[in-house]
Amino acid sequence: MKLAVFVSDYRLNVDTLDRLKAEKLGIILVQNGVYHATAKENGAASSLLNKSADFYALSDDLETRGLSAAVNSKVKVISYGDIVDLMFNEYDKNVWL
Amino acid sequence: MKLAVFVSDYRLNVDTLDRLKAEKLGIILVQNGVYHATAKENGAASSLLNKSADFYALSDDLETRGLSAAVNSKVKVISYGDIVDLMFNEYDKNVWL
Amino acid sequence: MGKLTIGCFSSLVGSMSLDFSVKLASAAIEKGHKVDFWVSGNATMLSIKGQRAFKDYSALMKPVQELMGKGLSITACEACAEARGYHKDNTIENFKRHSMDWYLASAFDADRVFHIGGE
Amino acid sequence: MGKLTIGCFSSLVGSMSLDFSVKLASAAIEKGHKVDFWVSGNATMLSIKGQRAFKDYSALMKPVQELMGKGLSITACEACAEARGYHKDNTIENFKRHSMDWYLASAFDADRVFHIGGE
Amino acid sequence: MATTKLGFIVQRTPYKSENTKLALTHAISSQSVEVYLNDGDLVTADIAFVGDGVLNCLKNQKAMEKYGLTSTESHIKNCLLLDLNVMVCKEDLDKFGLSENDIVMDAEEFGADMTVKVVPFSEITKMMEDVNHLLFF
Amino acid sequence: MATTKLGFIVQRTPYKSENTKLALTHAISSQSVEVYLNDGDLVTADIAFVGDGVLNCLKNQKAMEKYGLTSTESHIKNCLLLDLNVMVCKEDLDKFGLSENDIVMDAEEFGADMTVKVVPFSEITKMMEDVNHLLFF
Repeated sequence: MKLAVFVSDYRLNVDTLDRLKAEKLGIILVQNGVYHATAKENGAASSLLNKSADFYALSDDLETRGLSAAVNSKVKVISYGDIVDLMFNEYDKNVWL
Repeated sequence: MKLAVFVSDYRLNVDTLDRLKAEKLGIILVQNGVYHATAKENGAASSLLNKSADFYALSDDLETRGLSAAVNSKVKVISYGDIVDLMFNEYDKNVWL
Repeated sequence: MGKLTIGCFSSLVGSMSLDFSVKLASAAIEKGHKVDFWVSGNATMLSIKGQRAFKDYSALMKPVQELMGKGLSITACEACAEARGYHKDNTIENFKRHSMDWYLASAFDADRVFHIGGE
Repeated sequence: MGKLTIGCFSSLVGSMSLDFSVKLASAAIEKGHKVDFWVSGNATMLSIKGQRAFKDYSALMKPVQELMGKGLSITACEACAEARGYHKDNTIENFKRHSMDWYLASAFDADRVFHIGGE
Repeated sequence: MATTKLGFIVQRTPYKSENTKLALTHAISSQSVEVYLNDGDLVTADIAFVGDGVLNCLKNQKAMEKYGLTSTESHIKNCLLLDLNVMVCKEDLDKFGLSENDIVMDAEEFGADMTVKVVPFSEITKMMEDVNHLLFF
Repeated sequence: MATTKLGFIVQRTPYKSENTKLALTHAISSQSVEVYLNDGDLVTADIAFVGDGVLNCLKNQKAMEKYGLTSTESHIKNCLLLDLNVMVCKEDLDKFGLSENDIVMDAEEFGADMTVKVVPFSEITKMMEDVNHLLFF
């Protein structure tokens, strides 16, 4: 399964992500999920970024929140159009947490 | 300050409660907050119940969720009318987390 | 007897927060308190005429109208309502619409303010 | 080119989830994909006529109507809408209303289903 | 003649939003989807409760008595009545100290043959791999 | 002649729901509340950002450019322009590694005299004790 997981919040109230298994896993940070791409709490990056996955963050949502400057190097900044291409070309299923 | 704090969710996405200071603190569990009164995860009661406070849980919300049987002994089960009386007679400010 | 100002806000419609607020208002009125009820954000949905009662959905129009008959004063945030397509002509009768300062004015002489926010 | 079925659900109206869904639908249509859009729960607010555009609130009626002009098929859950007081006569023109099976039928021949739930 | 399989995953507690209810009512609507399809074409809906979602399955929910609202419990029974495949994650039940005695397991009183399946998470993973599309609630 | 003091506490990130925006627009409406009151009566609104809520205060929010929506940043500037007392919790800024350079501190371009106050949580506790009613967002 090639799975794209959309993370739309900073404080996740579900633990599903830790348990999902996929041959290929993409984590797409959108809405308040984009804080995972930038926030450093007590100096540490979000533990989400330790997962073995490809990481993306939506440019519009970073800019909306004033976060464009500090994106973690593991995370690729993408557009809405890029999300569409990822959905159709790179992954076969999408889930929204 | 005599403060009644309404906890309406099980997975709190704010840490405010740990930092609130009040001479008299009441924690009123409503909606999905009532799981704090009953759930035992890996055998342990909710850490919320370790706070130094008076605990209440709304009867209607326990019953709605099928939880009436297993309420922790620290927690007093109350009605909507009791909430009104607590608000007017026991506490001077209310907050909803 | 005192005055309770309840504000129910933001994104919890279709959730139980409005149900909770309405039941609490009812309990307070039963006990002889005066209740002002302010709905803002998505909670303004409470103000629209013609809500149909289904068992699968919270059906609050009737209980709210009954409480209005018992003296509940209830007001929707006008801008929040207009943004959602709720206009004066599709608002429940006697359901007031005001700008946000109404809520603060109600808080002025309230004995207790109960602001139900959250997400 | 493929078919994308988007479902936007539940309690995130007034949030950015509808904004997100509409922008994503737009990007998919730009790229030549067919898009079916299902709104359920509070997201059915998107279907009501006469939403006023304010800068302080997400104003999605106009972008949705533009996308409908470009071929977007959009449908509201009928029961979810009726429960909220959104009836046929106050629904945006060409905004469809069906029972929930419409969403599943749309998924039948979709290449991708993007279900935006959450809380 | 084709079948499209959908997997409904419920990961949150009931009654905060309409989330869980909409999951179950939409899954149930798979039973009437044929009106839109060609003869022989099907859409199936498997349902799995995971994480805090297993709390949806507790018995004796009084939502109707207290709030005039259909309970999640009765929606689950409807799913069984309509022969939907309903799974509950065993590890999560264990975590909450819950057993089959605490949760809805059947809808015998309505004549349903199907029962709820308490399964390890690995079974739910298999279902997620097997379906065409996933809907997380 | 009386004054009722309200404390607005913002504890969550912006743009998920209308939560933060409604906090600020309601606080701002304290400036027009006199139409409902007797001469000399007042309602005041103090605002404090705590926890994840401090992320509301970041500079350079492009909500208008990207989504056609007033940014939290500009709402905070409006608050300053209307002489509301705006506090941001220092410990929470520190936790996120943020300083006064990263957040909105003034609205000088609109001629506002007020500036944002970065204060320890204990100051916010004092405000909470001092006000008549608390509104948590």
